[in-house]
Amino acid sequence: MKEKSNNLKIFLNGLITENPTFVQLLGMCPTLAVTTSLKNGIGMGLSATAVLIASNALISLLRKIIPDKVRIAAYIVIIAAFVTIIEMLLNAYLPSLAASLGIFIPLIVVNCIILARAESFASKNTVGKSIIDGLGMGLGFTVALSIISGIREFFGAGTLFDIKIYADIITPPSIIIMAPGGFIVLGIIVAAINYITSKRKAGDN
Amino acid sequence: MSISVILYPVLIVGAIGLIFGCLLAFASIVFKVDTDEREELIVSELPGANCGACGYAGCSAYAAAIVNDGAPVNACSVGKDAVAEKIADIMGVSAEAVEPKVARVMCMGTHDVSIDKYEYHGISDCAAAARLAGGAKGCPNGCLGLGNCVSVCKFGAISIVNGVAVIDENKCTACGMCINKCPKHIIKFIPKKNKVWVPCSNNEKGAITKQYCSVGCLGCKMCEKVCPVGAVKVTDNFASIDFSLCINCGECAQKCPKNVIKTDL
Amino acid sequence: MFKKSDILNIFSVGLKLFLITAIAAVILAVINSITKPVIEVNTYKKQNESMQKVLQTASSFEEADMSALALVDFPCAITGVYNGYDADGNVTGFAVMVSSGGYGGDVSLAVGIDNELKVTGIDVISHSETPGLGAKCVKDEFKGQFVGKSADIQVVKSGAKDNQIDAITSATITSRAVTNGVNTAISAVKFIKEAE
Amino acid sequence: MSMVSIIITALFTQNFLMVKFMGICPFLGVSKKIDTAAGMGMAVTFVMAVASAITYFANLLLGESMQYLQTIVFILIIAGLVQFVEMFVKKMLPSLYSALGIYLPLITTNCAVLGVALLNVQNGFNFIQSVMYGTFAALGFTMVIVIFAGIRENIEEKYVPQSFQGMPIALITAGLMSIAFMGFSGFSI
Repeated sequence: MKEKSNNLKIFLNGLITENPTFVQLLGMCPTLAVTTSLKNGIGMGLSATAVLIASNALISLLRKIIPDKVRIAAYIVIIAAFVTIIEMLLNAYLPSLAASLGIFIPLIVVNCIILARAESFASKNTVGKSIIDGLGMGLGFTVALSIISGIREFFGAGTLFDIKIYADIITPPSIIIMAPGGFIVLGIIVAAINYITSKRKAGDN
Repeated sequence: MSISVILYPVLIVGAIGLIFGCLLAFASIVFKVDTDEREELIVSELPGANCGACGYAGCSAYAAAIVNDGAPVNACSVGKDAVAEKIADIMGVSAEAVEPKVARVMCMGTHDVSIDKYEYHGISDCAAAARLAGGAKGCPNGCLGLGNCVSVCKFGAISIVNGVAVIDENKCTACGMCINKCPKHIIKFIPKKNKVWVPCSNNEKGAITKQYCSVGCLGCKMCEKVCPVGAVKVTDNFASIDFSLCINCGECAQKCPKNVIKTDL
Repeated sequence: MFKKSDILNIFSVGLKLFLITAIAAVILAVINSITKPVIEVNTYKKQNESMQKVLQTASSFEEADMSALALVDFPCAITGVYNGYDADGNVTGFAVMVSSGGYGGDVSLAVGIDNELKVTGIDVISHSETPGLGAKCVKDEFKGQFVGKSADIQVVKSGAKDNQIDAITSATITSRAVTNGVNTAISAVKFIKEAE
Repeated sequence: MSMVSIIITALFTQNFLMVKFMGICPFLGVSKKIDTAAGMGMAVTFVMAVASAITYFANLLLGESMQYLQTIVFILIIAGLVQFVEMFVKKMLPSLYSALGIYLPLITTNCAVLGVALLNVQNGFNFIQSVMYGTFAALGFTMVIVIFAGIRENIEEKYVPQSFQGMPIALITAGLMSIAFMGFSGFSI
């Protein structure tokens, strides 16, 4: 039973307690730029999750073989290989999503989350745990991206999943979709999370 | 799928990998720098996210700061307490038992004992005044008394008495905000156990110091001669005490001709 | 200063990294050679679709000879000109692929032009304009304005008359980019027709 | 693109941080103090200039048929280069290392460095243009991160509501800064 709860803890750790976007504030580049529409946010989140799980698994598999001196270079090669594979498959079989994700597919390689998880978790734990951690962190990232992109798309473009909600009635403030909107919306969400956790902590003791 | 389509990529990417592999291995041998092994231990404990939330530029910088200049062990916001405990065991210091210290202002040149170069009617901000020929005070290292440290102190421990900042020992929590804020850099941390210190940092020759301050240290080295444990040294014309050696005997304070050295015995 | 074990160590590390990179390269090369044709088919199909949309009268397209355009310096880059043939094989117009510099990056367009040098339709193939602003250039009410217009179309803020079009609100750069692209396409076709 | 317009786009209109959103992780992490921010900026400038130069040649090596290997080759070079430079500076120039070197491991995971390498290829720059674009993009990065650190140092002393302290207020400040940078958009020489 202990093994089970431990894995669950790792998974929840990635999803909530150490959510890569809201708590650790990693992977900021794609988080701020791609979350202009819910479709993009989820697309980016899922492709990053796929790469995260695959690279975590392979890196923890090879952790004994990779010499420590070239540790970072080796991890990045593995991550870059997975990203290029996903990029090719996306371009071949899902061209519409590939068009909208633009330059951000190659930038998944330097997405801090993947390298951070590779270095701080996958290189020290077994394959099974690393996969769960990859899944947890990946879903945490996807959930975070969807929340941010949902808010930005709803307030900034008046649509949700490209379905018009109030876009024709009043012209929505498109600043929220643009660059500054990303920073401000994320800042407010993190502040809200701090507020909730501090309220919950005050409630506990 | 002719062979060359596969062979060339393998050769190119493989060759780059090989070159960098050998280069890095070669470099790690030739450029071996003997770092404190505790540093590596700490780096392996830290999450390795290099996010910089601890205020240092990444995990290895934070580890170096812990080992070399005693940075707090619990600054890692990602690892939180779990990481803090592990680092504390490595460093063999308990997470909180950091040596208590207090901030003190190294100047006593109040208006009645010191002369000003000119009358300053600008914005009441030390940094602004310091830009005008080092501030109104005659002494180049004296406290300008315009209260930057007071405004930044969240604990209300500092007050301006007759033109010089004074820090209340009991309220001071050694947070260090005033130290960064003072443009003259004359607020220093002194361990609480030390009751003797030199409240002056004037680095000009005694003859010149006398012209604008009657409680300024003239660098006469009387204290250096009389100190039983050799804790006092006069460096660039003002005395400074090595607080690890000082035994609070107060000899230097009695012998000082201008009784500049302050004691709290 | 080099012990034997050091040299061995260097080569072992180098070899390991070589192995990792080589294997990665092999996998990439294999997958690339599989997906490359599929991607080419995709882009060709996508281009064909948009050409079809802009030149409804034509059913098949063939690369036109662009030699006449080589010596002319056009404001925007022309990536391809195709003759449009209808069912019984006579030329009903041209489809021109042009890319012009927009606000966030290049906007690549397909412009359909009939034999009287009138625009039959335009389609935005790819762009990286700001969503919610420049991105509105893909909408029909903006693209529709170009149909029926002829050479050097002007962009006006509002109240467009004969050879003018209304810019998208607060996205004048994108609107001007699209208009430049269309004007370039028309002048390119004019050159080709003169060369015949 | 003429030299001047490269400089202007790299510094202002397409600023890597404020408009293109690259390199945000170190931007938020290392901008607590002006001197650490400046150190990070200089380290990024050095690495981006050298990386732009080397990746230009790597791209020539790859040629037309192996464009798909761009990402893996570029990132391998950047990672190897950064780690080698870090070891070299740590041993040979300890004083420089204390000011600059500690940021180097951070740069391997910096989206801006790989971003500039890929953009050099997409824009089809020649060698000099690539190096210029890399250097000035990094100077734009440095300019913004130092300004941001200055503002954050000031905020440190002002009253900020409890739940907004730390990262949230930094994010909102960055948002306001990027509104200011939007003033440069569409401006070209």
